[in-house]
Amino acid sequence: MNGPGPNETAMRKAEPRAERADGAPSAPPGRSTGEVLLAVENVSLRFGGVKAISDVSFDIRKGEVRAIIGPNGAGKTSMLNVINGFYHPQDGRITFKGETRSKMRPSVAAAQGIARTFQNVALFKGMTTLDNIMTGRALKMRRGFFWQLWRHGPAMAEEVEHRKFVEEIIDFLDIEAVRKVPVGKLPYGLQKRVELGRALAMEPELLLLDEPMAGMNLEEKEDMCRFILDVNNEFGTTVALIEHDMGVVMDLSDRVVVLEYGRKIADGTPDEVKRDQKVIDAYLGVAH
Amino acid sequence: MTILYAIFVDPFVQMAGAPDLLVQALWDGLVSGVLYALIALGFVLIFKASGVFNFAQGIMVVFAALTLVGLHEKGVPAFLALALTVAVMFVLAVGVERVVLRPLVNQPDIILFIATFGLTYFLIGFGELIFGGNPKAMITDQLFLPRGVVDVPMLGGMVSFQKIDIAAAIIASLMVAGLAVFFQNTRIGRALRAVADSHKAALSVGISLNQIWVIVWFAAGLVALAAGIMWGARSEVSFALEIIALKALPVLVLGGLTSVPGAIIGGLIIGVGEKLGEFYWGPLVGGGIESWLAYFIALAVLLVRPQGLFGEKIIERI
Amino acid sequence: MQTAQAEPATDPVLAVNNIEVIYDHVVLVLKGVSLAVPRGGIVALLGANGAGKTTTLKAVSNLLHAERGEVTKGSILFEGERVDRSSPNDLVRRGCIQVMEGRHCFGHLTIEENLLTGAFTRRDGRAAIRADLEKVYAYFPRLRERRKSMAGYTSGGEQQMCAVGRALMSRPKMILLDEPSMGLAPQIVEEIFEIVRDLNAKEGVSFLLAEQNTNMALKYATYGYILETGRVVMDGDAAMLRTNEDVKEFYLGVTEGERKSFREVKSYKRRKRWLT
Amino acid sequence: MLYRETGQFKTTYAADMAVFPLRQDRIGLAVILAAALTLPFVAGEYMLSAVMIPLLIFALATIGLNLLVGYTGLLSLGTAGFMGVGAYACYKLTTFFPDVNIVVWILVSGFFSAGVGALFGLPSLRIKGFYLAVATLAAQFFLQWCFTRIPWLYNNNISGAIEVPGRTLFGEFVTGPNASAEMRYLVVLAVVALLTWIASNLVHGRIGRSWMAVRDMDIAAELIGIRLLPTKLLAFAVSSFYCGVAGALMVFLWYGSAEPEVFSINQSFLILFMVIIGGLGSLIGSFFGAALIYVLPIALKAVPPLFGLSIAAATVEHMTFMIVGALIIGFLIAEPHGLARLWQTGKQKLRTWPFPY
Amino acid sequence: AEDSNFVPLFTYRTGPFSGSGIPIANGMRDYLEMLNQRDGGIGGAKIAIEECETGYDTKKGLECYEAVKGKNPVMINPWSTGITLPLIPKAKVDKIPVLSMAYGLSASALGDTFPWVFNPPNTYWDGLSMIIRYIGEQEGGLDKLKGKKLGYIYLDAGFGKEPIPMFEQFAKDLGFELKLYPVAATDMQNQSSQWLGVRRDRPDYMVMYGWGALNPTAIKEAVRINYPMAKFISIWWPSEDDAKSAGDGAKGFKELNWHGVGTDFPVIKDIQKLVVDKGLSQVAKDKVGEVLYNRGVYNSMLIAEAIRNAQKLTGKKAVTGEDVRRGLETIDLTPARLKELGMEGFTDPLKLTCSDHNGHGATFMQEWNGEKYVKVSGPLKPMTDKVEPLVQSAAKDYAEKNTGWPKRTEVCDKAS
Ligand SMILES: Nc1ncnc2c1ncn2[C@@H]1O[C@H](COP(=O)(O)OP(=O)(O)OP(=O)(O)O)[C@@H](O)[C@H]1O
Ligand SMILES: Nc1ncnc2c1ncn2[C@@H]1O[C@H](COP(=O)(O)OP(=O)(O)OP(=O)(O)O)[C@@H](O)[C@H]1O
Ligand SMILES: [Mg+2]
Ligand SMILES: [Mg+2]
Repeated sequence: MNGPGPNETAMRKAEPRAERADGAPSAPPGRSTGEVLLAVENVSLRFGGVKAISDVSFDIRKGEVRAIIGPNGAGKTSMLNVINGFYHPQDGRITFKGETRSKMRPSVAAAQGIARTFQNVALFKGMTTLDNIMTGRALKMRRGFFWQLWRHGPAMAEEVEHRKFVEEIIDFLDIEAVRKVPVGKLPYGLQKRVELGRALAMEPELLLLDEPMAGMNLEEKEDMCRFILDVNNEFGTTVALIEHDMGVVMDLSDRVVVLEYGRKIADGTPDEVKRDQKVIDAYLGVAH
Repeated sequence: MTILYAIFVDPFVQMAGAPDLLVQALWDGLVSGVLYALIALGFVLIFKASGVFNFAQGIMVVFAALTLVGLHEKGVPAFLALALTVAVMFVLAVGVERVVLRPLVNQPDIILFIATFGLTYFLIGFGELIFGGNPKAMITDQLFLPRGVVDVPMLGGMVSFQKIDIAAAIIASLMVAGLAVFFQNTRIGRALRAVADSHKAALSVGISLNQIWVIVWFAAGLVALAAGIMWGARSEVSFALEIIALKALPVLVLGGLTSVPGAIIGGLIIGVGEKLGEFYWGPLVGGGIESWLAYFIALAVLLVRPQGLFGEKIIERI
Repeated sequence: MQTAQAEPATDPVLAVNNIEVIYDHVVLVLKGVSLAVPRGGIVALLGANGAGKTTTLKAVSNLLHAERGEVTKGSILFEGERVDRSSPNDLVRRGCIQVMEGRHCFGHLTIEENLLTGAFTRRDGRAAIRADLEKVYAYFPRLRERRKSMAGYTSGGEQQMCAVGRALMSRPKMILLDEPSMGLAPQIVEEIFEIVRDLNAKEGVSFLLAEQNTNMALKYATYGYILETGRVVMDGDAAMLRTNEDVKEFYLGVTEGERKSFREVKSYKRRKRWLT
Repeated sequence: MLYRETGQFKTTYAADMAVFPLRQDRIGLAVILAAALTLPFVAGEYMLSAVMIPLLIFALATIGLNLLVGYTGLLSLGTAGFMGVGAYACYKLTTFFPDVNIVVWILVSGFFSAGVGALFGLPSLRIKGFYLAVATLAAQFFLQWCFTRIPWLYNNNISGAIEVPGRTLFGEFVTGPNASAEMRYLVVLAVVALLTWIASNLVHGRIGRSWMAVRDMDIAAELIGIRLLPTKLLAFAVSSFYCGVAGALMVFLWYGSAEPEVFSINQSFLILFMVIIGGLGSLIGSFFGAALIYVLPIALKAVPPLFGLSIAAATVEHMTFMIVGALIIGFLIAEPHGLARLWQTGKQKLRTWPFPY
Repeated sequence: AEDSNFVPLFTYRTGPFSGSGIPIANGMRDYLEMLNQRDGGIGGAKIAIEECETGYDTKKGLECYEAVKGKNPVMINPWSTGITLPLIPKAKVDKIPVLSMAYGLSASALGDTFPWVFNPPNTYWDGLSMIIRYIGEQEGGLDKLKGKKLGYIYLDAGFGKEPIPMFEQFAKDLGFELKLYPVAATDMQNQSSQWLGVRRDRPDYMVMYGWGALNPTAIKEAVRINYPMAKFISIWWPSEDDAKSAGDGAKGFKELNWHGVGTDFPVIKDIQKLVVDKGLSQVAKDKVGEVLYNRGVYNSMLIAEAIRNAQKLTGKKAVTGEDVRRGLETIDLTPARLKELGMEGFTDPLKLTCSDHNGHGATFMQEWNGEKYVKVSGPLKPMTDKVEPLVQSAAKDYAEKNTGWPKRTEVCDKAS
């Protein structure tokens, strides 16, 4: 694969971002002036006595890369779980694409265009890479049960059509070689990549990534960053990212929200956050 | 209307009309509950300590009782036979660990579950080969288990308590108490629970699965022996007893697969529930509902608490 | 590039000699790996995903059997004795414990119970165990806060701390650490490595460390091996590796002395392999 | 290197998605089908009636259960109950409409058990693992109780059993005492082949993938947008459909009459063995599993006479129990993923042959 | 071989019902073995005995059937109602008669509808009518049953349910109240609810149709609730062990029987001498002569008689199933013949005909005295007027439901 990114036209009808049209280097922070895609207002979440999230508000704008950072157990993953409906917060509201709700069913969130990857890889272990990514297309496939009985004909046509799309993702993520390997056997790094592929297959508007680069070496991190940026740039997918590697966070994100003990302690551009004393105390340790 | 009356009013009228029968029904329910619990306890032990759903527990009950009676038939004095049976159960535990569990470490639950089926088959064949398929009478007298009935006049009638049932209740309570303590805070107890959670991680911290497994299978064997003696005294020692072991399953899930007290409470609920159900409501549909009532009681509880009454919460986190 | 046999450490706690590992009877994963950990040393095992780091560690700790893998060739010596046929608990008893990749806490046990299982093989009494428990809590204050929660509900990082802490509870002579920094906040990562250094210096614990965070690993390690597709392709002193151009480019991300931004990585680098 | 894929390039995705992408596999399948079709002309009646027909029927039930346990990860012990629903439904249908072809009713009866299966599948949304398994026992025992207790189901027959009437297909008897073994075998073969093909279509497509996703990690599946309840219920329904048809075949083309006891819990266990020994999540494994578990005891019985030994029937039976038990354990140790995986590994070895890896 | 008759015995020495299966299997086998030893078989042809283990499982039974079918068996003794039922329609097609001795389908007593099936000497309906007759005798007349309460505890399966319609009819005709206590197969060993019901309802008599572990458990439970044993009456299946395990309390327990118990019969002596003492049997010596053992002997005697008749009818030594069917239809156990067989006083005469495949003979009541069963009644005849219409209508019903049920075409032989 020589050029970056997959075949745009097939993957999404969205316009390539303006900055990228001329092939100029990707734009500096500040792109995220778009409208608010998702707003979290005063969300609180408790598990028995444990306050995982207390009264957190922030927003994610269309097209930006939004990082969520914070010490271990700060409630980052829980936040993502709230956003895509797996946890139901006791208080607060969430507005996605203009629709406000206090809780939601995960499958509805998925249908509205929220996809995610998981901190502890949550792939379908017994299935191949290809099948894993194909499940990401589940929502887009229309042929019902009775078509499926007779796999040839329309069901097959549909299958082939989606397979094309999935092959492009596979191509994009550079995992052709393991297409037919059960993912349980893949090394961790590749699993993370497959998981990203599965999320991408959903053609999400909002992509939630939970520590996508944990356990990767530098080279792989670079690849992963590239994928994330490409997805963000080429298809305008909004990304929310949890990551502990500050290098990655600082380089990739447009804005950063910092949680500690379930509370928001900072919110701003990477540079602002990096200099925030509270953040340094709570999380970074030494200034980076 | 009559149907509603028959379901919602009449049984209670009957209960009030003959309170001695109600008490008797409750007692009978409690006793069979205790006896179910004795079987369920064996399941719990092994499940809690290794995550293995040991289907062979039922046949272990038969096997233990059969060994005891079979040895006695061959002329071994009762208490020596008892001691020998304990030894046999130990050998069985070691054998199971060597041949079945050790090679299957870290396999999915269902694989181990089926392996215990294999064990069941093996034990059936082995037991019948050695002791024959003839039903045998339990040697209750020789073991100085009490026989006879205590009739207590009460509530304008009479309630009869079998002495052997009273003994069963006492033995079961002692076993439960002992095991509960064992699991609670001892070092081994903690290790047992760790093994149930993850074989791999338990190995990595140096817990010897082999040793643990021998311990719990042996303990389960002893529980099986107790259950076998009690059930055998109730009817006879034969392979048909294996069927009754199925009844331990709803008891088990109702109480929670991992809970020792759960096994007892579950047993009592199922025992009493199905007795009352069969006795007061069964006739409405022609009786025999005992065959499935227990499962529906368990199902109803599970719908509210999917991990059973006292089971460990099923962790869902991502 | 030189291979591992080069200079065997004078008194290795752990010596792995030319092992081959096969999974499922068909998948050959390690193709002759040799390495040695000197007494009191911190040795880093580096390499890309799937290179076989985890497999190597599991081969040492005898956990392979549980995954239908087996060592088909070569030998493993811990303190001069063959251990490749012994059992994991035997090894722990001898003082070699592994922290597995991907946490593996006992989900249904509380954090504290998890830590206590780490002391399973110890026989030195409650007080000593209690003291070590306090030590672990001192290392990871977050664990103390969550000690009564079931491990299954705690966050990824908390579980990682728990796994490391649990290993410390066995008072090992040697720890096999598989990706200890994964999923931890930067502060904690440094803390973990400080703990490694601390234990190493104060208690003489040796470490074999599989780590993706090459920067960190080479900062703390004394020696390093680089693994590629089941073979050791390079080894040497940490200082030497840190300055090696290839290592710099592929593992440390510094070219011409400058760390470059992740945003700048333009086209996909194709891997240059040492072998092939 | 007899078995290899080199030189076989797939030029379309459709070709790549074929169930048997390898030419050797396709040839193998054709050979097996041809052999199955010629069997009636070469094999004796015992072979057909006592070995092949039961084997195919069990394989069908095993596929059904495998769809549930192996593909969707829902452990069920109600299989025999669902088979019973199929059998009784078929019996009632053919009593009411004796003129409709019996094969039609056998297939239609599957829908009844699908319905019942889906009903008993409802708790699966909340209840998992072994808890679910025990909950499905409620179905098993309740259904069996119904078969005993509702005389309407067995047409008030005094014997309390289903008596299969003689029915024809193309002018030949397929059920009842006059049906020849060949005819029954061919009908069973046709039904089983058709349903296997359909199962294969299902599991290789969208539906199969969502089942497996639910099996491997239901939370993640849900977050991807797969709705758990419909997916699980569909699995229960389809699985029960297969079991129901198998149950109808069992009574109509094999037993010829059946008491409720036929659908007892032991049958459920037996089929679960077949699933596990054959291989969870493998259609071909279902056949292997059925073959091993059903045929092995029969074969073992035939062994002593072969060597001229006369061992008491009971002893043989005891030994059979022990051997089957030991073999179950042995197979699980050798390959926990079942015979299907053993088969795969074998093929893998063939592929690399003569090199060890 | 040329001069032998192949007799497959379907037995179950394993499984949950083996307790009943083992003595029957031993009795059946030992009698035939005795004939081989003493007489060199039947009519000069050896008997080739082959046991096939069914485990009381229909599936295995059918497998056994297929396995022996090709070997020219003279008849099948399925020893399980579950296995009998599928064989009934097959018998005619495969030309192998089925002998289901006092079990199976009661309607098959009707030879005109079921020429290939035999169930002598009594059906379960006969059994019930005889029990009722006995109770009537105890009470001093059937009319005394009016206002009484009878309890029926039974295995909740075809076998136990079969008598219910007749029981209900009796209840109506004689004016007693019927209480049903079904026991599911899975709950055989756990009957406390049923017996609690008995305590509540206080029936004057208890009638039991049980099998396997149901019997001993029921007897124990009855003892437990102090049910008067003398009023606890069973169909003919409980064994000595069933009563023994309940201890002294079981004294007085009653059951029907139609043949002798104990070893004081020439035929049993022969078996002891020629088979058991020579170590040719699997039976424990002290079990010879027990109820179910002797029942097995009786069953085999019928087999042998049928073969013998067939040989006489056809003049062949080695006979086929078809011949033996005719042999069965001509069974005529006169007192003289019984004496020849060494069964004088062992059982009553029995005569089967083409239309009567059962005989509906008389039975007697035996009582458990704490050590063995002793005869306590004179001959009890079935109430033919009640049984006959039921058999007729059941047979008609069976033939109607099985569309195309063949009309009898087999010619009828005269007893030779
Ligand atoms: N289902 C749950 N039940 C109980 N407690 C929970 C649950 N989920 C999360 N918690 C608790 O909430 C807190 C926040 O957890 P969360 O997983 O969101 O942290 P995090 O910020 O993602 O941390 P990390 O960086 O370590 O992954 C933790 O202390 C955790 O123990
Ligand atoms: N149980 C297994 N069965 C078959 N193959 C396996 C198994 N476990 C690992 N492998 C294979 O062995 C190779 C080495 O895996 P290993 O986990 O040792 O790599 P690693 O260097 O630790 O990678 P990572 O950095 O991703 O943890 C991989 O290609 C993997 O696919
Ligand atoms: Mg997290
Ligand atoms: Mg690794």
